[in-house]
Amino acid sequence: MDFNDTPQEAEFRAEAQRWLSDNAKPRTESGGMMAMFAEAEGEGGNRGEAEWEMVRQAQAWQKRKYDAGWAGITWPKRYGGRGASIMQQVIWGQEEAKYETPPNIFMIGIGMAGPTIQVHGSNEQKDRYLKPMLSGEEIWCQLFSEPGAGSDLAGLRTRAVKEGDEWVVNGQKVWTSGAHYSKWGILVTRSDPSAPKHKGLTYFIVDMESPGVEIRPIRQMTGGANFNEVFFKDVRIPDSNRLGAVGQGWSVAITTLMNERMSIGGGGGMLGGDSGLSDVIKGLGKVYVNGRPAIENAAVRHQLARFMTRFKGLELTGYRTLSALSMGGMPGAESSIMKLEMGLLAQQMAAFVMELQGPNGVLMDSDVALMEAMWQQVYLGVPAIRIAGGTDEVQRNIIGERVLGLPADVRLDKGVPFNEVPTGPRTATV
Amino acid sequence: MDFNDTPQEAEFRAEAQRWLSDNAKPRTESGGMMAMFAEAEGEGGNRGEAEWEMVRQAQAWQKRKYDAGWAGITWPKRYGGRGASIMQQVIWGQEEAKYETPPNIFMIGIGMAGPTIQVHGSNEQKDRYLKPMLSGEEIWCQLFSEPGAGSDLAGLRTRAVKEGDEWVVNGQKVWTSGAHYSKWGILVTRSDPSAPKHKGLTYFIVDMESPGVEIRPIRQMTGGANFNEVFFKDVRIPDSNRLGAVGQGWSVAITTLMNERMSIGGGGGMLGGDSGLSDVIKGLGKVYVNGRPAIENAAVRHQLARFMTRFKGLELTGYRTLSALSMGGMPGAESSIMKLEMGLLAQQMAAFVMELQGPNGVLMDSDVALMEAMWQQVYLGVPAIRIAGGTDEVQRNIIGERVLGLPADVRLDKGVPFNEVPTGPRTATV
Amino acid sequence: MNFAFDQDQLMMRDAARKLLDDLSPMSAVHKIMDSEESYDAKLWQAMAENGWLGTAIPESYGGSDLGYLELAVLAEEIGRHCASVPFSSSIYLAAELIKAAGTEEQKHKYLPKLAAGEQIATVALAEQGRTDLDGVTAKVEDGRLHGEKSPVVDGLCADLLILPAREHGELSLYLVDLGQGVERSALHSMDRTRKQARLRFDGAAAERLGGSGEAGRHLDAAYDRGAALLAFEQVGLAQAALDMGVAYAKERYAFGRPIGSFQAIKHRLADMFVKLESARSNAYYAAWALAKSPDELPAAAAYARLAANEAAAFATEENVQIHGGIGFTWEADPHMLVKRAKHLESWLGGGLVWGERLLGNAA
Amino acid sequence: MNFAFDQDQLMMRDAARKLLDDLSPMSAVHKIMDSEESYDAKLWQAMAENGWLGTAIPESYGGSDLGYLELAVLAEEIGRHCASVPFSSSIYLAAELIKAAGTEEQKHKYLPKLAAGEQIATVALAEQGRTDLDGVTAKVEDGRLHGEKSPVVDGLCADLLILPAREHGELSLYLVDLGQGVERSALHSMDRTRKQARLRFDGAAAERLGGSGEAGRHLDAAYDRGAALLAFEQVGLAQAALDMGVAYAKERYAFGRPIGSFQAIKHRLADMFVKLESARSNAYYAAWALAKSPDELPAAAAYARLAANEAAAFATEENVQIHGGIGFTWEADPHMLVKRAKHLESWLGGGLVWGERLLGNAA
Repeated sequence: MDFNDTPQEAEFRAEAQRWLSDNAKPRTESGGMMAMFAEAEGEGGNRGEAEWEMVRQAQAWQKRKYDAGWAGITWPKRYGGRGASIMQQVIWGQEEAKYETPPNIFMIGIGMAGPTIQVHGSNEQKDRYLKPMLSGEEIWCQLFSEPGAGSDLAGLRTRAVKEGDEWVVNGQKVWTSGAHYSKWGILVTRSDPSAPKHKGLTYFIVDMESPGVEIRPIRQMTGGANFNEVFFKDVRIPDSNRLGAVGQGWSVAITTLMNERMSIGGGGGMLGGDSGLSDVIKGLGKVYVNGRPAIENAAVRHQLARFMTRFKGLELTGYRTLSALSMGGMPGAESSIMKLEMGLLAQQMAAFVMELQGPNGVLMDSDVALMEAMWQQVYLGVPAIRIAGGTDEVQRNIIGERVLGLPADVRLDKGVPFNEVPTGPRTATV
Repeated sequence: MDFNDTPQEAEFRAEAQRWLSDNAKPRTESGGMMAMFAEAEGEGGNRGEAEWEMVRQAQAWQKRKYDAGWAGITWPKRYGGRGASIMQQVIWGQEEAKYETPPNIFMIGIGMAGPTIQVHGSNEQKDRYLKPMLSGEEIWCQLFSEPGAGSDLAGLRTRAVKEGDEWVVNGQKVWTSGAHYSKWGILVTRSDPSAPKHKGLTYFIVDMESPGVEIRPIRQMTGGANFNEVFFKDVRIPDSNRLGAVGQGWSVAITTLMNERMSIGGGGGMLGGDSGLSDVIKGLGKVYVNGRPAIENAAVRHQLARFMTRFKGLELTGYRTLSALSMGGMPGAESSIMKLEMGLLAQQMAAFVMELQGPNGVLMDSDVALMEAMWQQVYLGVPAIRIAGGTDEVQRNIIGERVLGLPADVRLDKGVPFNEVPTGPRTATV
Repeated sequence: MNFAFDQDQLMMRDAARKLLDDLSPMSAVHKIMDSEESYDAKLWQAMAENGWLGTAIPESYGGSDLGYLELAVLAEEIGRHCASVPFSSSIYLAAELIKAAGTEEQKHKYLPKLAAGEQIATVALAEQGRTDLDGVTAKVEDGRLHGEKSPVVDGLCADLLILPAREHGELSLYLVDLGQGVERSALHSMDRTRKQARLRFDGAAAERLGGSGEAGRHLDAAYDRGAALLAFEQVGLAQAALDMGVAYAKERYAFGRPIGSFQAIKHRLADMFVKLESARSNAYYAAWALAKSPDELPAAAAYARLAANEAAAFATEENVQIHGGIGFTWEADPHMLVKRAKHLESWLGGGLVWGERLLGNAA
Repeated sequence: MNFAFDQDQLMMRDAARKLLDDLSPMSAVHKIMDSEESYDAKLWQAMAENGWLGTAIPESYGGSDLGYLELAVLAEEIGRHCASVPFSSSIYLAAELIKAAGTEEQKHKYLPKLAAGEQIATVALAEQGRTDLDGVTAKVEDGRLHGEKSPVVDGLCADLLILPAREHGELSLYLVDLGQGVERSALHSMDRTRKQARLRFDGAAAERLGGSGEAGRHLDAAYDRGAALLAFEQVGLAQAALDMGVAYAKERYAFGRPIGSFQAIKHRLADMFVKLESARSNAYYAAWALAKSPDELPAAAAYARLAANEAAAFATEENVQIHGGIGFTWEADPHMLVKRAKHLESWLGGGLVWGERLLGNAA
């Protein structure tokens, strides 16, 4: 048990530090771990030229990393990666976090689509897609959820019908981040509605510029619009863009989803960054509770200590998972812990810091609210975290069933032809 | 909306006060509402001569009340009651609580069996059982739960087979309070194992002195032994002791259970007594947290205020329920709120007051621990409250389904012959 | 003893609900949210015309003097509908302060206008977000006010402001006509249907409300009355969240069954109901104390506030969660309830404040 | 970076588990509970023979000096088995204090006996339940101790006691042989498998441990070390509760299905697991700090303690609940885990104590 770098790790870290200091500007303020949940309120969405400028900068930074061999630390060299260890990936992440960099809009490609293609793709597909994905040239999005298929993802209804060498797709997807600037999407469709629900699915790579693809922004409660609805009307996809066999889409999707949980809940995100709590402690000297600085109040201190403990537990659990991975373990359902606890903790912590601000607690003005209203932003952004990528309830099912081995719930939809599964008034209309 | 007595209520209260002050000794210390959960640790159970002495005193007190017309405030006069209102019942309870009285061991009879007999009994049964029940002459116990049938009460297996004018009963019941000093028991049995589980049940009044009834104490985690296992071996019950029709035992049992929830969760218990929290606040001046009296610690105060609010909410909700009842409403599933919240609150509050006592928190010595170790006793006694009379989980189901109208869970055992319902390795052996 | 609203009050509730169903469905609140309007002026006028504003104002000052229980009935419906009106600031806080501290002249001058909805009043409780009176730096000299108050709920639309300020070393309340001598800047509240502002004064005319040095006493009582009435808005809000969650859990299917048949959802809704009932009972007690037993009000208001804060936060947050993806979209309703809950909580303070008030009063 | 126990440590864990499975199954702990024995003497002897007691004691004083990580491995297994031995008081607290504060002579005199299990030592942290040092009234005069300490964990069976007392106005630690000059009376602990006592001294011989006036400093460090190691007992205990709950939820049927298939049970077990993993991770960090990075220990110990208290309380309480009726019977195991959790929590203090220690050290 050792927190320190091995000599080899230290050497790698130094190399990363050298390259970063030559190529990027150090961050002035960390904002802390929680900053990743904060989402500035958008006025009528956050689309437009500024967003395109962000995309271009992100692509430029990704290309620069790619050219220097930092884009895919654990990816095979054949696809532009470094072929290095997951521990080195983490070290890179820790160091990169110290610099000002554009938002990482390549997670869905590199973190989810890429690993899925590496497992299930043909050699042609690997050669075609992986390099431009890693270099940031082509951006990817995910087309899984539907209005009637969220937690029950396998209940999706978007139809794919084979016509000659092509598939014709009709239906609607939702919660697609970055659809409007993506070149490719990973898409799960129903190719056989008379098969049981998990059996009739087929997985595709779809060109987002295809005729019949329509993208509409969804505005969230933050006011921003990071998600989209995507409508498919007679969209034609060549059969060569199919990933995995016809009817095997569910098992391909599982690969994607396991990588999603890893990227949301596990591994990199939590590690090495400070929790932002030292900034909170400083800030709580500036707000008053019952006429005294909040940080002097024993109730505040008690609550804060409990939050800090949970944060520390998450960070350290990340290190434990990582240690297991680097010793050859597989990414497992443990990342569900991280995702579940992180969402709840961020929400509770945000509500707490808002309470301490008294009447300013509800204000979004960055020049008025504590820490530039970061906690207000976290509060509004975190419901998405508790829901997207598997709700709290789904994570608890996963922990209960896959980690603890508890029996599955009774399933009414198991083995039943999909088109005979009961649906409610709302889903039926979709 | 008015908390004060109406003139009629005030007159009744004065009358009750007069009789009580003539017949009983005022309580020196209230112990508060929570005292009802406190159970002194018994050494090897609490059976023996002292318990029989308690039973005799309780019977004497009940007889005295009965003779003066205070035993059954809301019961019809025909059965020895006063035929008065539920509000008068509550006023009586508030006043009686101010006096030293023996434990009320008649709840199962008067609170549960009595109302059930009044609804489902024949005139002969009413005439035979109700008066000796109310006067305390005959004590009653409840024989519902079984080792394999707790929350799933209708899964009970105790068999009743008709032989001529008698039924022969074989099986085992558990969690029977007072079985060893009861004359009568209310018993639910399975009379038809090939019917669906709720359809094959029959309800009896059983003489606890019948041959073949064997009673064994169950020791709880408190060390005391307030419950029993009751074994039935070829016990013969005359058909005239059947309550309700053959195969209709479930609907009779439901009447009993609704009255149980009322008596545990609703109505009397919470009302009028102080919550015992003023004693806690006094006590918290005597224990130290971080070198200062606990009551000066803002974290302690904050937590205490939250507990007090929940207590107050329970007490006031009791009044609301009562007002609804006295205006002709039916006792509903609302009492599930009271039971659920009361158990959780008592457990959390007890753990909190134990924490504040530092190393003394785990001590049961009444001369060492705060408030004569009442909170330690509550802590050990409360798991039974969260489980007996319908677990927390059952209460949440009731609130969800009967109050909020949410759809029932998927049932594998519905409409299936009882002897074909799946059972686990544990229940199968019962 | 009778711990329930009476028939007249229940009829009043039905009428209020109908009016709000008609004039302030969630779609109307959405419109205010997406506009620059400070409040729903049409709804406000209807409330004035129906006599809501004067419910607890004596007849001699233009009210109907029905009483606080009736005001509580209205408050619950306002909360349930998430209505966008300056009712609470103008009525629960400002009018009540004028009733409690004003001279006859002041009462005659202001209350009829507030009861008629011709003027909107509010109270400035904070400077730079700090609400304890040690933090008050606003000054009155020769009848002129100098200083800054922030945030002020309904500060953009109010005609009249009550605020604490210092004069000759004493902390007193003052009434200020916001017609001139004030610089208002909008603050960006999370709840866009209850707007807030920063107000700067550089010589606005100020008249004292109540005795010199009595700001603390009057504001303390105002907090209690405000908390008791706001608790009903919070209860109504929590009830709306619960109803919304229950309805969705019945109609939304997953895995071939309504999601409300899953214990994860069902039991959470049950927990919402438990907290809501506790909040409702405590709110009733506070309303009764306000109406009939003022000595009990400080403790009762604290109970009501603590329970209402908790119930509203839990119900509104978990209602979003139960709605899944749709729950956090701008177009759907759940987020508006969350934001209103935060508005109501932040305004008069959270558990740390009211816990101390409770122990100070009940212990 | 490598945040896991190594192969040798894992092998040691397996061996420890096997020994405890054999000698201290729950049935053996039941026997101690129902007896007047202070502890399981047979188990204690086996631990001594297997070198457990000297794990973190240097070889020169009779130990094996394997280290703190190894001691943590043993602690987790002791907790998981709910073992009834004075391990924690004699080893984590007393032996550690002698190592830290003792003279060479004292170390040679006492540590080999503790490592061999020939003597049992404990530490008196409280007088009349009060643990802050302002509450210390015990006095040493001319090498003789007068006063009372209560409660003292393992105070009935201990041969040797370390305690703070006052001499010449200074608060120092003292070592007292409990062979004579002490009046012991049993206290009635909720956890009957970890007995406690009140100790009265009227002239027992006392030798100072550490410098004059250094009681505060040494005890402070002892709390950190003790918390770090006890956290592993708590993690083991929580794991035992989780395992017991999971096993029961799989085999117990209701409504025709295993109760673990109901979300009410499944999700509660998932929540137990989440808290347990947080506690485990924080405990690992504390063990590492104890072994390799003493500067981080004060914060790491507080994290470990806070997380462990919470995980153990939740897991043990909810394990009773999941067991239903059987869960609160004397004959079943779940209540013993609850009581042990309360013993471990009450001993070195709860969240109010450790929250302040954390903020004092980390902020």
